[in-house]
Amino acid sequence: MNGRRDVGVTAASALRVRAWGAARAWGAAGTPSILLLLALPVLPALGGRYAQGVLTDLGQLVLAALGLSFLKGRAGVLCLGQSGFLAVGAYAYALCAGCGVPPLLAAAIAVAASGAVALAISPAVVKNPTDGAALATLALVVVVQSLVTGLRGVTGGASGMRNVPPLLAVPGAAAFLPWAAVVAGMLFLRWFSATATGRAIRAGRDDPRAAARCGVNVRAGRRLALVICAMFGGLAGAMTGASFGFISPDMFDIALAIALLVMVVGGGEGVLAGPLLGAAFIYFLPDIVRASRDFQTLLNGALLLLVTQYCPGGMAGMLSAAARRVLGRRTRSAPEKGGWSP
Amino acid sequence: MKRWIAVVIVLVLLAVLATGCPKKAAAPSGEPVKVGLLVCETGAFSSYGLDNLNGALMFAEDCNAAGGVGGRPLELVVYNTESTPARAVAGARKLIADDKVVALVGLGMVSEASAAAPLVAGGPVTFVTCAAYQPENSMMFGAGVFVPLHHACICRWLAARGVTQFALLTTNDATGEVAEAGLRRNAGQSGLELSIVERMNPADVDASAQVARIAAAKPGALVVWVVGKPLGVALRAIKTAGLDVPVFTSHGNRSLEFLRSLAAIEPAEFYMPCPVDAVWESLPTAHPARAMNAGFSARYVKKFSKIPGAGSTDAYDALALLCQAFAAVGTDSAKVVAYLEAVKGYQGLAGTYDFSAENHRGLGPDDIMIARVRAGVLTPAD
Amino acid sequence: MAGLLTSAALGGLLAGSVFALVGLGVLLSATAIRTVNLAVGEFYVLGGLMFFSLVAAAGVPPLLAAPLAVAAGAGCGLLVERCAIRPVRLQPPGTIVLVTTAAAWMLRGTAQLAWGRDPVAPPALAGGQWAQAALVIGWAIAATVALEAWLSRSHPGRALRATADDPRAAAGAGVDTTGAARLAFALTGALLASSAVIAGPVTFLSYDGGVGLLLRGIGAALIGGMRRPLLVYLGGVAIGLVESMSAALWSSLYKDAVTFCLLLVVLCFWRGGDEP
Amino acid sequence: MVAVTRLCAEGLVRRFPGTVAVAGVDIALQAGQALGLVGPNGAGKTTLLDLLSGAGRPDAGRVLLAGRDITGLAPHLRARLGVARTVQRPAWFPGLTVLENVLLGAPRRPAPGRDGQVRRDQVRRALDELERVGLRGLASRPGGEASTAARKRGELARVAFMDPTVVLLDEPSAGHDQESLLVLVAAVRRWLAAGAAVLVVDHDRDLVNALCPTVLLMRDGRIVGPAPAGGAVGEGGGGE
Repeated sequence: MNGRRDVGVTAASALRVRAWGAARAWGAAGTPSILLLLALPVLPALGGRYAQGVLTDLGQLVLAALGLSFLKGRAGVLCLGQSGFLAVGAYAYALCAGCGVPPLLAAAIAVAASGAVALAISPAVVKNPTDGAALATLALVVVVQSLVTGLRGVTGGASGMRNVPPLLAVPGAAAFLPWAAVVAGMLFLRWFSATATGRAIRAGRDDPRAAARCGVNVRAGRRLALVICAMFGGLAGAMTGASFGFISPDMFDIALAIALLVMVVGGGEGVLAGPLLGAAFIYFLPDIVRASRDFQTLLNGALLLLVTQYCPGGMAGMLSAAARRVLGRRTRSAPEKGGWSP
Repeated sequence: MKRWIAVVIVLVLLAVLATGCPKKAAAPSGEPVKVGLLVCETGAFSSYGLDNLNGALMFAEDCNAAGGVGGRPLELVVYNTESTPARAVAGARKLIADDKVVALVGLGMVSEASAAAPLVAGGPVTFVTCAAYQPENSMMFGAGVFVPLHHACICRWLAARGVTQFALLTTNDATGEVAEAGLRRNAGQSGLELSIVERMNPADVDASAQVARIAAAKPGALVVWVVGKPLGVALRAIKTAGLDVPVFTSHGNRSLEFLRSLAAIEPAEFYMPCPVDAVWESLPTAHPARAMNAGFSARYVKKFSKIPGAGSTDAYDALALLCQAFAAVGTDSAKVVAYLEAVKGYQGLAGTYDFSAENHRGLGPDDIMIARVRAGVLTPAD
Repeated sequence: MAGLLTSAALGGLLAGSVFALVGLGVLLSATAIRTVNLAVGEFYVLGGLMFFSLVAAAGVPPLLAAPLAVAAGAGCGLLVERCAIRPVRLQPPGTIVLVTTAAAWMLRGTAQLAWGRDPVAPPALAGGQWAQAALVIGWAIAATVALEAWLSRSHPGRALRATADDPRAAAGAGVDTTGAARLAFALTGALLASSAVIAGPVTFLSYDGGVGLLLRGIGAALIGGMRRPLLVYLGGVAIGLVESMSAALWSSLYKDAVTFCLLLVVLCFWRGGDEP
Repeated sequence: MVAVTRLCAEGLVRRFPGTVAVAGVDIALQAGQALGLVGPNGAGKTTLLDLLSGAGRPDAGRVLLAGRDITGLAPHLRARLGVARTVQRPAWFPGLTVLENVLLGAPRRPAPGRDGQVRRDQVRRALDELERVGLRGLASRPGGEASTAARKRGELARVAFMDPTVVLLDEPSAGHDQESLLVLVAAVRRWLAAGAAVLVVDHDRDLVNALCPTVLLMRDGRIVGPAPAGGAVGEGGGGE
């Protein structure tokens, strides 16, 4: 009797430990950061019109980057075409909402549409998570842009669609909603990473062959991760359209896809705080070095090179390393790099 | 080794930061008049955006040398739109809320202007340098000759030459869409038929298939409405196919050194509709635009070591008009709009501006003419 | 109709040859980094621009400038290998792809600073449109055959393939994998620079022209399974022909959608280079 | 005791360019029986294990699991049907905690029951297995912190957690220290007692002999018969 109770207690504590393990892996430092997260959606109410605009843009970028971070950092799939999913979401939302579908339902349809497109291209992505995935997602961007430009009668063509209805006709909603979605998304990803499926996806990234020997369907995991990533992208796209009131194919080009990937890697892939730091950095970079325009491309390249060469954990990894040094004790270890076996 | 690379990269970054000094030319004293500049300095439209920027910098220099705006210095606050609507909107928001500018100049792409339009509906006055975009609210003005007027000019010219049907080869982006719509409408009005429209991607390296389809339709003329590299690709395909008809192209190509290097594949009859500033050297000596452009061009070449491009005169004129309004009625948006709407017969670099409450674009069909291109050099066609 | 098809086929073959050359560059550098190199488009552009400057600005005769540009291209490849690739060679492929992106941006930024934003038309090595086209098509075939033979017959070629398969095993077998990577990148740079010298007057060059070529080049390389130059060549030509034919027979508005949809379908059923 | 065949292979052939790695192998693994397989390098032992576990597809022949044809089945599906396989490098995931590494072997469709209860049961079982291999104290540490020997033992814990019916061990002795070897032997005994079939491929002949009453010799892609007792198998015997 005594022994049984003992085992029960330890099993429960192990569950807690497991949850903590997942939280550690996602870089959320427990209660304080969750409180901070909950405070984020309130921020837009405090700022003026300009701050609200910045928060709107940034929230949408973080949301799109969050999905990408999960795909890249947790499932190890290289996606160079997140902007394609944004475009699908934005156009699905604009078309549905334009036809009189209630905006929130239209946003749900946009998310589903992005997920469906991801499912459709997933056979090309899951087989080869690096080269194949990179090309397939790049091809998706080209196809979406070409179709949107071609189907002028439906999408307004290259000149774009005007008067996209807002998601909620409440002042400040445009700035609030992406952050609410970011918080919900972070909590979801944190929970999902700790489930058996999330575990299987992470194992598939570390070593696909070994994971298969353990009974993990690596390709199914990658497919699911791609669909989740696309749904985050679709929602971000719908919100982009709703907040601008205007969409055009050149808003969702390959440059945006690469920029999102740089946010993820620069911020620290697979870490919850990574997309936040990365997106903020890339977003404010032109303001910081705005005088050196001729050098912008060169500068972006140099920064990306520095990050990939010197802090593979990204800015989040750099910050936690600095914190470790300052505190002088082992707090959380930097996020593991994907164990790549040649 | 790793450390060595890091040192080099950091040095490069520092050099970059050091060279990019802010462009402020504030000779006259007093509270500066801040005008925001939103130009595509990088990305697909950077060639045009750079012309915009250079023209604006040129004006700021001229203006401040001449005592500024009513004694106050003119200050330009420049943001790069990276040829993307999202950045254009972010830049416009920052200029309005943070830098508190009294006017905006720029937005060289249709999608940039469309995306930023709702933001500036309540002011400040915005001069869009995109010639293909029709200002959609009362605070917006357009620089340059509205692109459909270019198309009208082409159609009139073709009709006068007895051509009945013609073809269009253009890019599959907003430029191409505006071109197709403009040419279709104007062709109908001039009794012409636009018999075939073909598209190419700006990144394409070959257009043989499109040109072969055009050749099969036996058009009386061909409009190649593309800007930059695709023009070379298209002209090469036309030359290879042996298609011998008059070819028209966009004035967006006019300043390119590139045009000169295409001499070997230039069609026998090669035309371009363009505003007066493109052919100022051929204008009669008495023409007021000639002297203005001669001075501008000389100073421009000296400052930037290249001849002024399509976007430079537009940005210069836009700023000149705005500063004249500021000097006259102050910086209140409503007053500036009212002032500008009353401007008649203002001689700018790109033509004679006549604004009204309905016409926020100033330049009209009279400010455009067909120029013939020979070995990359433009002369009036008739 | 026959005339239309002939023109479209020739144009497709010409464009496809350029894509194949870029694809061969992707294949060559993949032997060193085991993934796609997103900087090959920039190698092409830089090589062509250097040739242009040597002839147009420095007045070097074209036949002397061409080898100089090729050497500069090889140097460019070596520089990228040394400063960007080698420090991260043992990182996962995702990181390496990003490093090549960074390299591509730095090269593009340099091209933009040095040559400006306007496109250029480099001097042609052969007079006449047909001669130029023949030169490009011939060069693509020659480069394919030469690479195919070199990779399978020569000792350094075998070393490259061994490194591509398994760098650790290759090192264990006495292959200088660092040297192999250096060789692969120098060859990539040289191949793309020479391609730009030959095809530049046809494709024209601008600092940002690398991206469009890159997409189709990667497509060619992946269709070819990233191993056999011959298959890469066929992949490149297939992409060029599909694009040209869909423009000729259906619609030039949807040709990109058609090409890349087909590419997606091929990728979905493609078995080369599978991982579990 | 009636012999129950867990896994059997008939006429397996696997060709590689220029060589035949497996040239017609018939093998049957009985419940509760440990079978050893030895042979020189290049004899095709690992390729045979690949064919049995699904890492490779045979050019001819078939693989039957409890009478069911699984020749074309993907490795992860075979693993879920109870075919566990280890290779020299342990299947270990640095990004997962030690406990999560074991839980990875949990069945996809868990036994019916209240969700939370099922999960708690799984965790308790996983902790028990970790206890057996002496890693209980590391359960919540990141997998990346475990030593090579600990990873090998953790892998054994997972295999046990998977309740395998067939265990294919490829070079199980590599990377183990002396203490871990005892853990390995105990684990194999336990699986056998639970009715699993075990196939051991190893260069350490003492270990194979200790575990397996029957040891077969493989050479040039064929099973040539029982291995000579105690004799070390020469490297020059064939193959490459």
